[in-house]
Amino acid sequence: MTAEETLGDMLARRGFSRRSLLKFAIAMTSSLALPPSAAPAMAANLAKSKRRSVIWLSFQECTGCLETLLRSASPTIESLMFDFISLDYQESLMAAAGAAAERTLREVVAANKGEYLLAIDGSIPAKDGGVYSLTGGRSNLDMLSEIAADAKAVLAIGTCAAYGGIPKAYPNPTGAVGVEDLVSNKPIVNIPGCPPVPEVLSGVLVHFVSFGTLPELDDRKRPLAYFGTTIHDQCYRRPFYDQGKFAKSFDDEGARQGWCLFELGCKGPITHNACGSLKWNGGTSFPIESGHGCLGCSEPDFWDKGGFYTSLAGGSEVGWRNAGVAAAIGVAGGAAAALSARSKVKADKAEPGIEP
Amino acid sequence: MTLSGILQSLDQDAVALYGYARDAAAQSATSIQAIRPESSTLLGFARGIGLQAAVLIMVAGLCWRLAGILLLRRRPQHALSRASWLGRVGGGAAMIFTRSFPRRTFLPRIGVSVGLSTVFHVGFFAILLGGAPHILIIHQLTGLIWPDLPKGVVVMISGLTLAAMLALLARRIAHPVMRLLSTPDDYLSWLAVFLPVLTGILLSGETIASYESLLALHILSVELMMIWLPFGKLMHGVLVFASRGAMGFNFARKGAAT
Amino acid sequence: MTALAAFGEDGLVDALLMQIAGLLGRLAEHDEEGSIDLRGLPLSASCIADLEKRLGRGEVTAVIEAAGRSTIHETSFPGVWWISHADESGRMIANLIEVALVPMILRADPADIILSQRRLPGCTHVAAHARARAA
Amino acid sequence: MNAEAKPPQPPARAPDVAEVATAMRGFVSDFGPTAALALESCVHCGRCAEACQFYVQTGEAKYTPIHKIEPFKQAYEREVSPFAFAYRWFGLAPKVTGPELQSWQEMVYDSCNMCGRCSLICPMGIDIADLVEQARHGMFEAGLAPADYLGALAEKEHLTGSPFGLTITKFQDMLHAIGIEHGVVMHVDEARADIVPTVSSIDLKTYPASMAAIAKILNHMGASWTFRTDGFDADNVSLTAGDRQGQRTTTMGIVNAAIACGATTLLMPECGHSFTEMRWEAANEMGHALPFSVLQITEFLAEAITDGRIRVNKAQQKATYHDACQVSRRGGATAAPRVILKALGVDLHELEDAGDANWCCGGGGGVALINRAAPLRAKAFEIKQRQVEATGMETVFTSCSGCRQTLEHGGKATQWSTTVASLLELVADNLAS
Repeated sequence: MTAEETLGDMLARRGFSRRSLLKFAIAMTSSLALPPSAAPAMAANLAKSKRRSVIWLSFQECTGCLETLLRSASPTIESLMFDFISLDYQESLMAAAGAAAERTLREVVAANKGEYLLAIDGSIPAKDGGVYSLTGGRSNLDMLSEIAADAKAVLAIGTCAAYGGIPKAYPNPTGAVGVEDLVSNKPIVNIPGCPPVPEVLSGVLVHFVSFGTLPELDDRKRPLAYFGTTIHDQCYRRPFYDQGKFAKSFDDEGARQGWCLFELGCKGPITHNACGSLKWNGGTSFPIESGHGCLGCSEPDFWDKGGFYTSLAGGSEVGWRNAGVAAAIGVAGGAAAALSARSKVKADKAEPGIEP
Repeated sequence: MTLSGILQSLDQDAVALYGYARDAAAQSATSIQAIRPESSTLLGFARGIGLQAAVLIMVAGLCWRLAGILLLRRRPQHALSRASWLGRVGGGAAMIFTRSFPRRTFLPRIGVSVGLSTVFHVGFFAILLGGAPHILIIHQLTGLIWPDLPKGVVVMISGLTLAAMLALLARRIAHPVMRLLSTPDDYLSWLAVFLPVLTGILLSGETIASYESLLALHILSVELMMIWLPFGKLMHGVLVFASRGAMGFNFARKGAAT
Repeated sequence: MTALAAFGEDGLVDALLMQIAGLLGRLAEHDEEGSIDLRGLPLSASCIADLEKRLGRGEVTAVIEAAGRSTIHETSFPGVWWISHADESGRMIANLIEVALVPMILRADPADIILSQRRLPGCTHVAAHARARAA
Repeated sequence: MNAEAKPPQPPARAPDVAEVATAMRGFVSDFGPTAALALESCVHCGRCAEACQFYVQTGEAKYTPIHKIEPFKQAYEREVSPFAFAYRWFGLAPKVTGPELQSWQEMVYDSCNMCGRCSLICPMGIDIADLVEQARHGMFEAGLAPADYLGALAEKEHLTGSPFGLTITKFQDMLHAIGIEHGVVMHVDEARADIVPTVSSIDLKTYPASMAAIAKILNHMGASWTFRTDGFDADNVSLTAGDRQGQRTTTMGIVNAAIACGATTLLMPECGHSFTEMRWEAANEMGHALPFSVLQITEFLAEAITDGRIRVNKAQQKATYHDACQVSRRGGATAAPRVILKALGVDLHELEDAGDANWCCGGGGGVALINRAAPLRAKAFEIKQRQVEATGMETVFTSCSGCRQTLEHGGKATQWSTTVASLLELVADNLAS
């Protein structure tokens, strides 16, 4: 496969007809919520485009994001995507290791200077100079700034890379932060989720490879096509929410009837993601459909937003100790006011003998 | 820039504003038990430090005002009472409820005021005690739980309550007696109750803006009400029991009509 | 039967039929092709079944085996085609109504045509003999 | 009667700052949790206006009952309220000025009978009538009690113990004269007696027959009783003027007289405020419970008729009854007059809103003694006139000389044919021989 070969030639050489490429484009435009008429243009662009080099750096992560993207037991249309890009560096997948791997990384960066895509999973520990996560003796902090400098765009895959995720949960010992807190001069796409929905990455890559630009993003740099609405808005149990039919426990009559899980801590109303429509495991289901409330895993600091089973309606609990302190201050103030008032009242008893 | 756009940007501006406030609050709030850091959104602030601060200010204010009243020197009553001590306490307790239902002879002149304020008060508490999210909050604080009203009913009641409030405000502005008596506290207290009901309706509609912005605004407006409660007219929610009770107790001593 | 489907079930289907009619109009006057992505609309299964019943079946049915199976059938209204794509695991990945002379995906791709032109001479008897001699 | 006390001079000018300060301290002086609760609870709903005869008849917003204590509420907020420091620092409740206080004279005196109808309607349970009474303490100490008549009478009562400056001997002579005129044995200033009926100056001046009536009844009962001229004037004009010291002196005079003759029962005459003062306030001024029971005359008559100590004939007449606010609504003795009228066989046609929710005659609480308040009184009387005429009765009984005098004056002005009569005298006229 030579660098100049177009995707179209490569696919033809491997027996993929242009029809399957058009079918792939139709599927992706539907997933990206683009008008169907965009499919032919996407297919044409894909055919003409070069294979885009992608460097995948793993920092303070659990490899859950990588697994969910590559797990496809049965090859789905999205997995074609990995034929369109050349994943040149991924520590878990590549054969090379140690010094050889580092050399490969340097070579890829040099060869595709300014053109490669940088995909990152895992948060970046920024405390104490980033000493809490090193690869080959170099801190993730340094590697990120060095390699991000020549990247065309940065994909933060998973809530950890996007917003700091679980490592950033209180008390955040390593000072973990998301990519957007460190990289500012590069276009960034956040694909949050713990793990993220696989189709989202394919959609973003296809959009980038075929149109050369990132898809439209929301205020949190997330692709609007997938994060524009909340799980609550897509949820098939929504009518129960509107009728006030709530499951009170996980095995009561309401739960069995498939009523709304709002009272059991579902974070659907404040969580933006595509689980409700694209669903998981090849469209089988998504957390709410399996009877458990949404955890809000694609939102920043989802770990610190009160318990997963505390309903959204509840505020963070008021410390009774604090309330006691406040009450004491109040009573003291009131007593002082009353005493000063009583002294004033007593002073008026100028006339002898008149009882208060 | 649609309203939802504004609210969206409001959310972002608030993030910056909130940042400063949070840092300032963090430094000054050392004595108060470490409050878990909330996320940097307006909603996070509203449900976190905002709620904590509002509750503490309300509790402190309530205790201050009640102590300031109840600790004044009590005037001893030596006159022979027509009712026993128990009769007087009963008189006080009874009046707390009976005074909510004015005598028939007064109704021709105050029927409108009674009607509107009853619709408002019943509506307001029906929303507060019937709304599913509200019951959840109370459940989390106290463990009490009871069946809730369907959301549609609560929204309809909110509409009625809002209409009653607007009518009462119009009356307060138009009626010569009300205008003479009214102070800025009346209008601020009215607003402090109007906003929660209004934002509550918008929240239930979930169309004007994102759920988070509306929920944040709703909680913030409730916090404004909680903070203002002990210092203004809203205190009558607490004082009504003490004041009616005191009159009932004293009038029972005289066997006088209440 | 979700609440959404309870009301306006037929309203959605009628709206779609009118939209298809509009597309047919543009195809007839300006030779413009158009299509509707059914998955992008909040349609329940019964809604789609009703639409299928209304549109009926025409004379043409086609199956494409390319990265999974795609089935196409012409509705009882010539020019209105119903296309649904599935991937190798059989999961539906697209469901479209296309208003065109012939559905785009059925047409052979120009690049494939050039390849065919290059490959075809290879299967003549002359070429076969040449290969046999060379082996 | 301590003559050397400084008599309050009616001021020609607005009070100066010092006088305002004394006024406010006067108001604040008897402040307990109940009064504080009242001033903290008002929600400005305006309903008290709809119960007050002066607002209802004139439609003027300034007569709204709670508005009548506005300057004093400001004083409370500045000096005594829980957030007093805040009110002062942020200037939320400015100091009350002299002219402002003077302009409030009309609200605190002329247009308030302290009848308590507003306290009956207040949704927050604020006893506005009681607050006005306390406000009058402040006004009086600032020398702002209305000069004409009420002020003059209060001054005389302060000096001589009687609003009309009656000396004890003059009082004794009048009692004996009434006895002779009505052919009734009068017990005056006897050393020992169980029952001491007190006398109000209005009766003495305008309704002497009521003294004869009470004497006749007590003799009929064979009770041991005596008038006490050293314990004179139940009227207590000082109370309605706001002169706490004069009020206390007058009250102590009566109490001491009753104790002196070992009385077990003190009868308050046909009068509203005197009953309120003696029944509910005297014990507080003494600092301990009174050693005798205090009964309003109707309570006493009702009790005596019920247990047979008084035997009456049937009066065979139709009439209606006007309740005295301080006796019925405020005093809890609404039933007594009905018991008496029933015993007398009177065909009673109750007024609209009779009993606890009755409309005030408009003269109570010293307003009858303020000349410039006459137009206001006339307005209030219109309600009463309408109500009585609605019953179609020729006679309206009442058991308060204040009401009787006010209704008569009102009736005279409108050539009213209805006769206003005393319940006490009705009983006296119908005693069974």
